[in-house]
Amino acid sequence: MKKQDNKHEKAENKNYKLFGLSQDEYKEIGKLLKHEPDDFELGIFSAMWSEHCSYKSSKVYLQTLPSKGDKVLIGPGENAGVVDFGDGDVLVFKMESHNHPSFIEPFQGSATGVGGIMRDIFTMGARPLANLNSLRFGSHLHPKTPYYLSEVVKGVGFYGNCMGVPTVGGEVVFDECYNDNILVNAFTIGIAKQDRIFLSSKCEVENIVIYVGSATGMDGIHGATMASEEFDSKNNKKRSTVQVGDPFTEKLLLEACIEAMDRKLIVSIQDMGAAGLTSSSFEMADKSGHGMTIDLDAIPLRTSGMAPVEIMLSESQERMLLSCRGENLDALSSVFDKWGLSCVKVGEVIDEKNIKFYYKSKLYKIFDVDTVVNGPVYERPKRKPDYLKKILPIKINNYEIPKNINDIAARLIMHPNIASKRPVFTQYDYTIGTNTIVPPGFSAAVLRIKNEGNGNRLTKGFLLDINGNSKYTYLDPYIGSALAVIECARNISACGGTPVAITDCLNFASPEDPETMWQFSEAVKGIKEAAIKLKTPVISGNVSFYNETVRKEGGNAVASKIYPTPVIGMVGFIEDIDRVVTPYFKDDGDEIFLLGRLKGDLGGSLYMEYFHKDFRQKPMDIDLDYEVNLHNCLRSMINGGYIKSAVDISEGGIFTALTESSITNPDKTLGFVVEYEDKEMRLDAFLFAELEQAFVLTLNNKAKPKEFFEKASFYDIPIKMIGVVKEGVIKINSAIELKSDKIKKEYYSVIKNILSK
Amino acid sequence: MNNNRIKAGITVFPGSNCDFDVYYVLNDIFGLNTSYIWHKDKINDMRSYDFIVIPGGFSYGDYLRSGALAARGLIMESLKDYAANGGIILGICNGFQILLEAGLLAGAMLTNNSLRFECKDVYLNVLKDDTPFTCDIKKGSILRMPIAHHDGNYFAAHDIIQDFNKNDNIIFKYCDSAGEPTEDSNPNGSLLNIAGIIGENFNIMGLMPHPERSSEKLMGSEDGGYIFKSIIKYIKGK
Amino acid sequence: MSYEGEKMIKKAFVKVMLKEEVLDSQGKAVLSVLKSSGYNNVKDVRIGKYIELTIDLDILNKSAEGKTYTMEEEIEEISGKILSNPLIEEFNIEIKNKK
Amino acid sequence: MSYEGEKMIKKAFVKVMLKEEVLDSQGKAVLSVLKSSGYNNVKDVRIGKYIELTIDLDILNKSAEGKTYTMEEEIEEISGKILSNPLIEEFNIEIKNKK
Ligand SMILES: Nc1ncnc2c1ncn2[C@@H]1O[C@H](COP(=O)(O)OP(=O)(O)O)[C@@H](O)[C@H]1O
Ligand SMILES: [Mg+2]
Repeated sequence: MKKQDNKHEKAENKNYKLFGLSQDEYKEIGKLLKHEPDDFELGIFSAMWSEHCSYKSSKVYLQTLPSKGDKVLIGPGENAGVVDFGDGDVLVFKMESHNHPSFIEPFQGSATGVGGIMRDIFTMGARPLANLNSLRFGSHLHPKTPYYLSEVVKGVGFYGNCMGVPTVGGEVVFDECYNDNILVNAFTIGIAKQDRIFLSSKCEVENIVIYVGSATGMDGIHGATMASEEFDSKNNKKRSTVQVGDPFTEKLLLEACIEAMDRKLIVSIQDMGAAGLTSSSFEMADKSGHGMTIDLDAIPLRTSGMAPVEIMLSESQERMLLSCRGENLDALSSVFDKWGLSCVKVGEVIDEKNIKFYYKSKLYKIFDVDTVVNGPVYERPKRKPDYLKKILPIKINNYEIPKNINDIAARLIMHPNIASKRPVFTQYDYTIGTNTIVPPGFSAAVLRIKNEGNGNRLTKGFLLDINGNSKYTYLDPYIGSALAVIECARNISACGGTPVAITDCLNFASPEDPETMWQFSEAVKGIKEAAIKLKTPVISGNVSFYNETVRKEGGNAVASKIYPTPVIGMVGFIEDIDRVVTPYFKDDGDEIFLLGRLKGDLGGSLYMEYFHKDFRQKPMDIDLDYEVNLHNCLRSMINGGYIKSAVDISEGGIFTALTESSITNPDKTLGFVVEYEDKEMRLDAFLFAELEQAFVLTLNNKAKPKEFFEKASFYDIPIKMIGVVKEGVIKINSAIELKSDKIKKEYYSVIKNILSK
Repeated sequence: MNNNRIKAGITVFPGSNCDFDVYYVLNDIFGLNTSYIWHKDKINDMRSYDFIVIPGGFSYGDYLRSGALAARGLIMESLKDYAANGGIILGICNGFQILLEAGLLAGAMLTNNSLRFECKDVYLNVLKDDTPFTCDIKKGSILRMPIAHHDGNYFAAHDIIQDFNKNDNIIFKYCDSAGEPTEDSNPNGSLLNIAGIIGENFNIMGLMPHPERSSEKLMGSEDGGYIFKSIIKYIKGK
Repeated sequence: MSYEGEKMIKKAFVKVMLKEEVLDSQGKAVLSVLKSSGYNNVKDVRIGKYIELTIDLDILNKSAEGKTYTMEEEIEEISGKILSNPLIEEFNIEIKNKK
Repeated sequence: MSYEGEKMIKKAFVKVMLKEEVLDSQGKAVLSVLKSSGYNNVKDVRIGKYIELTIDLDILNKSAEGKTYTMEEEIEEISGKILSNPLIEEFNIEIKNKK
């Protein structure tokens, strides 16, 4: 009996579940290998076929995104996307999620997330110039939120600050839907010379394969499969997979890699991210069209006695795989030696499409590269979620206009999603690099670049912004995700920049749920439409599925799912950084103008959620053609030199836009007096509607030149004077009257209070 | 003397990361003859440098204590020798921490009292203008510069502070925009609001704020530039 | 045990170290400096935290459920929940009379 | 003492604490967390470092002046010169055979 059992065990390696594979996938692997896979083979396949590495559920949708444009040099498919910045310069950028590791261990998880995305950038030969991040936590009232917020922010700062890369922007959002699944998305942009971009695909037969950086340890094993699995909060076993980051080593790795690249010692290079040595070696082989040998005995180990499968799956940080010409090995070693890093030959590029692993001096395993790399692709079933049947356009007359609208307005500014994130970003070094022209805390970040050693100053600069709006995406995935793209563009246009390209992080629940899959497909459609209209191709990105947790509630297992959360990172250019416009009011007495049109639709707004406790309404459609025209109009005004301040209308409505413009002035405590009459629109709708296609402006020129108004009429965009900047008071009609200094104080203290809990 | 005749050195430790920024200011903005000094390089004659900057960053990851490991590096022997011969050394942020750990300046750095990294603009009151680092600034001036550090909480025992007072070693104090060294204007809990000190021979200065990040109008303040201008003026006048 | 006025005061010492398998980047950096300073016989360095708690035994402690703790149980709980991160660290407790 | 192959390996443990008169803000912060978590009998917290050095006794060490150290002298020197900052910290050494 017993013997038979054993035999059965052998015939089906039950570990496939542990490795996160489905039974069908397991069977498919057996078929491809023509034998039952052992743990090493299971490890390799499960990593490469994981959602994280293979994009098996999302590929068919991602392919529909626009990825070409005159400025795009390299689109999706490489470690990061590349755009042409002129004069031989290119900008390289990408965003990546590190949600699950950050939920397990928020400090290390967020730190290694930042470390990982920077490696993606410098792998391509680009020196990182700036980081941004998008963070989402549970309700600010949830007892664990202060802990997550505090640790994640420390982790992000710990890594970026030590690397010497400024963190210049991002977003922090609180919502109940993230109580059991926080989101940490990290973005990095770097600069390189166009003729000096490094790719993993360039290695040639007879090149040698080199391992550089930290030694391999037991950390993060199963990370790739973990990231692709629904989280079981009770499963402590997975907790041993925390990756620990060492930004000091990564700083050395950055300098060593750039030095080796400058000296032309590297042919091809790939960072070890998710699934470590496995994905880096197979990707390098696949993209180059060759194969390689890997000598597992040569891999530097931190922990003795690691099994081959553990070596292959380890997600130890700060490591790179590269190839070089044999004659350059010594020179390469001396560069890494200078920086105190190990640099070891671990194999050779070979003229066959296989990877041959050697272990204990013997040939251990051979894998056909195509078989491993071309994993399954699914077009999973999708279905419009039931809850959407009840999401209808708002019937505003069902809700009364609150009597205490003055208090409500004051409290809205103190909502943690609106209040200043200063206590977060002062923990990030945002001034290092001396390129940050507009620091975090305003709208888009603006950076210059230097023309080192050439005396004359360059005038060009670039702008960065990151945005997601999951509540609207939940209410309408198409509109919500289009809005994320549009909001980035608004911020960039308001500063005087021109949007150029985007990267995305698509954070969703399980793709095995048809309703999630439907949300995903709609969200991709929304990004696509907006990106096409705004001429911002998607040049890189990342998908994070399975952001859901099974929680026990009164004996029942309840799935806690995040709202669908597409996050967009956008890059824009500006020709002359001296023309950059900041969003805040500058001087008492300046007239305030509204450029654009107001609709007053409150559906899904923060005001509805916070005060009427009911936000489940369909968000208003956004007219993309109008939007593009509006931005062109604003840009032409900025280029004409007319604009002193410009800001878009978003969360919290025009009330928030005006108030923030007043209280974020770094040197003064300004306010405003606004009079606005519109018989068609209720006061609360005017104040708090969020999906407005309009900007709030002040002008440089007191004389209000005719040419300025001609611009508006040329683009056929309405412009209207609505008030004046005034020191000390925040006043709208007879309904709102607040003191600027008090509001300002509260606006800056809300997040500090959460952090100090 | 032309600026390009002035020779400036910038030390580079593993983990230094403000080295490029200082280089840009000295080389590109002030036009000095600037070079990096790698921490392992044998420097035959450090005395050929008119001055040396130890820039900010996270030398050796700032592990153990900020600046501690760099202060034990081999290059410190040459630097001590350079200092003993009157060489001018400016330590910025991590460079200040290294100078303290190396014993070239008195005192020690503790973690910010917020226990957090603090990046923001601060105001500094200039207490001395008869030094190589401040000779182009008037005593009592208020400078605006950014800080960015985790361990900038200056501490020294009572007797050291007494010596400081006697010898006039405190050169910058954190203050409010009116020049008052208030508690609110102290970003890290530093004793007596100390932001920068100068050694007994007035040739070594350390400060936590970053003058190199405030040497261009584009960066929002040019006040830090006056420290470099002072050094240049002093060297030219020698 | 020692008494301070009427009070019974003890000290607990908690050592928190990274688990063996976790990368100790601090220890690694210190080791490299020791070596370059000529201390070649140092083979490994690991850095952890040392935490001294001063405890007043006179104040009874109750857990959330109302049960009374022993001091040992309390320090164990504090060490595991607050002083260390069980994912990457392990701890070790020593209790002494106040010196 | 223990032997590893032919080698004689010892471990030294160095505790580094802030001096009494230096404000330990980290300890203070932990104390306030403990108090707010209901551990009211904790009266004080101080946080230091715990450093484990693994030493190979077979490798002789010479000081700069050429004199040979004992291991105790060497650890003392390392602790005073590198592991601690005498202006703010004090240290304490314990030597054990390798376990
Ligand atoms: N949502 C997306 N939109 C566009 N491109 C994407 C998206 N998700 C992933 N990509 C692209 O797919 C490629 C593989 O991504 P990923 O596996 O995350 O990279 P890495 O191997 O560096 O971790 C990258 O080039 C990435 O830019
Ligand atoms: Mg990559």
